[in-house]
Amino acid sequence: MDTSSLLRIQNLHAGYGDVPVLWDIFLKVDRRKIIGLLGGNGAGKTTLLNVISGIISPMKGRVHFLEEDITFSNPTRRVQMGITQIPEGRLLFYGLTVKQNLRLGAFTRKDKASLEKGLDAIFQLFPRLAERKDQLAGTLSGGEQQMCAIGRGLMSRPKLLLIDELSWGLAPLVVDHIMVALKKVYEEMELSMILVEQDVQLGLEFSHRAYVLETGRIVKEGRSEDIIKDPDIRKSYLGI
Amino acid sequence: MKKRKSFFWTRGTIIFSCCLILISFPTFVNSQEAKVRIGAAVSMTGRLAKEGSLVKKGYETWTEWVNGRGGINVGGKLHKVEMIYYDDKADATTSAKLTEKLITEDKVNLILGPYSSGIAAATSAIGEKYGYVTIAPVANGDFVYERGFKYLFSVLSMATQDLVPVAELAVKQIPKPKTFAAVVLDHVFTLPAIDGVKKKSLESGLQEVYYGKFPVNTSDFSGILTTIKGKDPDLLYFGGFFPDAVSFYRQAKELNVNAKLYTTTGTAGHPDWLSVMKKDGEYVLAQVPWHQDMPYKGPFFTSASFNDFWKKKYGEEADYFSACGFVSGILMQLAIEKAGSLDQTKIRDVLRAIDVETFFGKFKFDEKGKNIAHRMGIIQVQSGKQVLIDPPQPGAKILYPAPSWKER
Amino acid sequence: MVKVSRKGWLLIGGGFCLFLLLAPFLLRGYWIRLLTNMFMFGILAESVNIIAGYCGYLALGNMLFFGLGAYIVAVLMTKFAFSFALALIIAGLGASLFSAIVGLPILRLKGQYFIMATMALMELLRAITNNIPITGGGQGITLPIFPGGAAAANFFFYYFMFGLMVFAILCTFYISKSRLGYAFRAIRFDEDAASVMGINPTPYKTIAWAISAFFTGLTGGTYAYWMSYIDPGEAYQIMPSIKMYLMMVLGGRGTVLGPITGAFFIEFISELVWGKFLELHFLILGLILVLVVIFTPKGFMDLLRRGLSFSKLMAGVKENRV
Amino acid sequence: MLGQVLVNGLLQGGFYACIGVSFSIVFGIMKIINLAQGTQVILGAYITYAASHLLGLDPFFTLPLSIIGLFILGYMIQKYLINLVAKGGLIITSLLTFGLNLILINIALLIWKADFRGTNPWYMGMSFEVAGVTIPYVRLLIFVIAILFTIVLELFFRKTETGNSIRATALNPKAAQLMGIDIGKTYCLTFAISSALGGAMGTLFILAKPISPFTGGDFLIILFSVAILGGLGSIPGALLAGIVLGMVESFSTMFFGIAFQNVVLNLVFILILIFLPTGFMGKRFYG
Amino acid sequence: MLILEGHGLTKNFGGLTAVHKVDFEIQEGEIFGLIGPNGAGKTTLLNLINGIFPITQGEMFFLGQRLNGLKPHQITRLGIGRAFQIVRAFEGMTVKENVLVGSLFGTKKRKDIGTGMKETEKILDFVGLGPKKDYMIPEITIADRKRLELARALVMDPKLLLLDEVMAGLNTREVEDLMEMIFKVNRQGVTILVIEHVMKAVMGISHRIMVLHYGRKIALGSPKEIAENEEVIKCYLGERFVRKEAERKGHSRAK
Repeated sequence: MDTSSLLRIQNLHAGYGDVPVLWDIFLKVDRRKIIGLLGGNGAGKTTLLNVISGIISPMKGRVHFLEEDITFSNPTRRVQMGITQIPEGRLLFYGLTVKQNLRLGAFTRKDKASLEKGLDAIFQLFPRLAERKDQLAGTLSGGEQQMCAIGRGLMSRPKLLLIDELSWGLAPLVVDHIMVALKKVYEEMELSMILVEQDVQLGLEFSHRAYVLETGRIVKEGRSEDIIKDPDIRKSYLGI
Repeated sequence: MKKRKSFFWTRGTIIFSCCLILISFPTFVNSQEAKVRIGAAVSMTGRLAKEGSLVKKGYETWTEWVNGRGGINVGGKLHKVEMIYYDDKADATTSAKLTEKLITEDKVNLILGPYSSGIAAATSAIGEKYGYVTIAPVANGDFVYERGFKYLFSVLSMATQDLVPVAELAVKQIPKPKTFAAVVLDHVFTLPAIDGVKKKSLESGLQEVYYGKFPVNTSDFSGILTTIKGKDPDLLYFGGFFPDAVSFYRQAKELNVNAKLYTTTGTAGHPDWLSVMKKDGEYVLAQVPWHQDMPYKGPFFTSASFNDFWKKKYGEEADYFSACGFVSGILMQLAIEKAGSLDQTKIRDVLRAIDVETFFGKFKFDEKGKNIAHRMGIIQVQSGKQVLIDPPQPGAKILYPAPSWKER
Repeated sequence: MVKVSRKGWLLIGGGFCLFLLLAPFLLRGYWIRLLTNMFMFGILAESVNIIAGYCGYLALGNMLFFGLGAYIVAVLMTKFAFSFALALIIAGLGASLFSAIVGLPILRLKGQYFIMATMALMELLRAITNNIPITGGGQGITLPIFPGGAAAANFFFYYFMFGLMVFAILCTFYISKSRLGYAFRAIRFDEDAASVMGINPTPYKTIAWAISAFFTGLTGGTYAYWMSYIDPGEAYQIMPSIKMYLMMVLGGRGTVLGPITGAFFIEFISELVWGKFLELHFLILGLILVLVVIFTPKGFMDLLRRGLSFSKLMAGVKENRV
Repeated sequence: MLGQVLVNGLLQGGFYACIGVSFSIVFGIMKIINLAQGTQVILGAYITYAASHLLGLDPFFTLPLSIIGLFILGYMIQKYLINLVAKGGLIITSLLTFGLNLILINIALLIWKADFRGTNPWYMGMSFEVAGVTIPYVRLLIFVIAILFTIVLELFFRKTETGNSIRATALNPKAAQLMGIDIGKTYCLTFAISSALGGAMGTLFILAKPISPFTGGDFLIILFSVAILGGLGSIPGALLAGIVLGMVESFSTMFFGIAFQNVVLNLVFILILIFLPTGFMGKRFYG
Repeated sequence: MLILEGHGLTKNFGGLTAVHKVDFEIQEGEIFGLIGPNGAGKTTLLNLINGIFPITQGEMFFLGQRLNGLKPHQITRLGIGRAFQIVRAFEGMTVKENVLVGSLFGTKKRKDIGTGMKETEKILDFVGLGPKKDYMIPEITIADRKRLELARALVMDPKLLLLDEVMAGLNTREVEDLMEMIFKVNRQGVTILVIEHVMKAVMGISHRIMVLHYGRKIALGSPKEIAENEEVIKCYLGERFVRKEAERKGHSRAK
């Protein structure tokens, strides 16, 4: 049971309006695995995450989560089932406090009683947030905002966490800190992740398996340690 | 599921376009019979919707009544009356457009005017342009008639005369009032009446302690009332639309602002006044163009018999707006029958020379088209009734001074 | 799928123009008045388009210049015996000047604050008009009647409004192709970026508003003479302002002919509905507006450009749906 | 005298504030200028009228009816109409409400005709005096209820989870969606709350002034002024703005005469806009 | 020769100090890098240079002319062009029209539309957007938008070019293309001030780099000096970066 697949995407085509952005995507996420989704700008990584989150409905193809067909389920249902996205650019609720932001992360959770416990766990993970829990999210620094976004995502107790551009606009040092915390999250909570990254090296170091997207198609997939050794990848993405 | 939805939308669009095509089809008028076509653009929506629709009811009732008698006798032949109505939204542009439509498109023979003076000022210019007789049932702003128009006739006396009888009545009362306060909506509809009674009051030796104009949409009068309370006037003249008068007197009661006599422009004679104000509307005076207790006799009705006719038909007392509408029709009928033709100039000349009494009152026009024979009646609300007190009636007496709000 | 070629459009447009030119000889008084009315709203929508469509400043109270123009003409003609032509020119320039003066502080405001300031300005002007004796206050002003009978008046105002509308269209067309147009549009889409690209927004915004005010003022002045009576409640209204936006948006914001198309459409439809449904016209007009807004949120011009088809309509709906 | 003017302004201001709040939350949260809001207020008033005449209820006790009635109506309107164009931007949504306004007016006209309707319960016009200042019961009650609603609403937005989810949707719709908040439903709820508040204000309004289907248009300027001055979406801001407007109105009547009330009011308003363009508390809401 | 100098520049927003007493001098012809964590005040500093925010304290000179109190459009016409971090193209206009606006208004010389159009097309060809000149903004990719930002700045014929994170969101190949282009512009005699998070890019192109931290200048020097500066590593770069950099260097040495 533990090794059965969590998310299965078959033959997916999707896009905005009439314009397709993704073609023929097959993707599988197993339990307790970190998947890297890599590729250049405009490759369709964010679109794919949005399809998984239910913000965009696909033109063709099927999406299964926990063996249930969720192709046309709405975002709310998906969050309830355990798919949570930490969006690119954080998208915090800047006019609300850190604590309110975190609480909203648990919006779909029915067991409100254990909510405080969840909050404590987040504050333990990111002590910086605990210090600033009553501050407005807009006044946090970039790194703290990213922590808050991750915390907010974790509050829904996801089974699958989608993280879009974790390193976006962050100093290298801060990226390191957050990566450490994320590793801890992965180890402590039983979840899978899809990690979308521009920084291919970072993405590959951190994931078990990886998919490489180019202009809307998957051009390479495999174990991360294999991909990182792939000469094509090294040449076009790592600049080595 | 998806398919059915789009099917729904397709059908919707088709139905929608059919509707569009349908409404764009012209109406064909059957013109076999000899007919007098009369057009009226009245306010059925907008600020004056209530008043406008009452006037329209008057027109409708007249049409039905006159057709019931066979129609209007034009040169020995009976013509049925056909009325064409449009809604002018209480908007001058629309009203002007519709008047032009009535004349050039619907080819009406005569025009009954719109409800208010501001609009009449715009539409009468069009009637004048085409040489069409326009009878204005309620528009009596003096300025409308000061432009030298030759085809425009007012059913009522001029607005500046509206409340003059109130001042005349007041000075006759004991103890004699000494001071008055006037509050008026800054609008063509109300200014002349209050300015007229103000002038008359000053002439009669009363002293003005307060005069204030308030803008449209004022809902809070407590500021004015607080000031007035300090001046303690004997007479209170208020001019405004219906809702204004209601909130003014309600707040007067709230702030306990008392006077010996309260006046409104028309509002207290409005059919809705009693139902909205109940006992707080008592003792208030207003001018009415017509009242069933008036002593007039006419070719078809007397004042009282018109009210009976109305009551039988609708089960309620006749209101003065409808009476204005009705009498406009009668006036037109008399003019046509006397002229023996539908020629505008002939009808105009007849109206010019007319001197007649109807259930509504007397009609005699000066060279500007003002009705100089009409005199407003004054009512006072007494025990839930609008009682006519001027012209003097047997058994009707002005209640003066009005008790203070607290003593009622 | 209905798609008309460029040549087709030119033919339709040319035919329509020819029809408009000859209309007074073909149609009766009412239709002429209706068309004159359409032209009037066409000019108003086009002038709103200049400030709101091109420059991005939603001057919801733009009717204030209409009232101002109307009152300038009315006062000059009745109290100072000016000729209509002279009074009208003063009205146009006066409205422009006024917009420039109040524009300096007000055009610094953004978005809803600007919207609200223009509305308040209109209310202010109305209140002032009510309170100064020369305007006749709440009593209004009656103007001299156009000399020379019904037909002459119809001809005069028809061609006058038509000419004014053509002038407004040409002016907008020139703007859209000139430096001014580029500056206006740059300001509309991103004022900070525009200023970093060397555009000083203040004079350009002021010019845009002044042009808009000029046309609105001229229209107001013509209207006053046409109707021969105005009062403050008639001259300064909010609802026509909103209607102008409706026309502009339906036709196409920031296009030369869009606002005119929108004005013609709205006026024509309301006229039809008005004529046919005495008791229900608000309801039906409202329904039509709601449907039109839902199905063509980007305006007719956009729809025509992309071609008219059912699937395109539905795509438009889907795009804006939550 | 001065005390009376102060109280007059305050009592009027409370009503302005509450009516402004109902408009402001829709404007602030969904960026919709609801041009039908005035007519929705009038519909609330009609419910009160109908209930007090048919059932003989005291107008104040009809509050729940108008609130529930307008809540349902608001929810429907948002769900079946406005949500269809919700992403179209400020102008599009506002134009939709313009059309909607026409429809609502016509419906009211069909049901209740153009007659003026009013209520007149037995306590109408009664007042008491405190230190020479006359305070009418009805206006005081209107003031208290309006303030109460405003405070309850503010608490709802700040303290409850649903309230926070509405604010979150206002701040960032996409992020809210990712948190599992159903934006469509949130919009419906927001509009329904605004509508219900408007309905409640209608109940209070008909106690002050008679209504006809066309009265709704009169509110437009006040709705706008309060919402903008208070800072869009800010409830305490709207409260303050409403009271300031009431005061300005009251004092300008005293010092300049009521004829100049609108001159002063609009002048003050424009000056505030120029020198304080985020409104009284605009910043607090957006952080 | 100095092209831009700032003395004791300070910017307060209410109580918050975004930039605190920063001094710097930029030599004509150099590429000057500006790095620092988010919220360090980099973009604020750029906004001070081109006048979007007024300077609270301190002075700034461009080719000897004092910039304090000048409006953005005046500063632009002196010869300071800017490409924005978040692409701020005019959305309802085509690519060509976007650049044309800069050509028409961005220089002291008053041009007619024809001349402006010619210059525009030249610049568009230079940045490689020639084939897409009639596209609307939403139709082009992020990388193209970055190019467009560059074109809009270049068309104003600037002496000093401010680039605010133009590399963000580009992939390695695109970053390299853009670096190449920046070199090319620089060789034509344009001084460039560049804010960047992509370390590889900023280290690769800058002659000198200034590091800001919480609004204060903590280091200024050549890329090598910066990369080894301990305070910079502590506050900004972090250990992994140093490790990775070392690995990369080792690798290229091996090659």
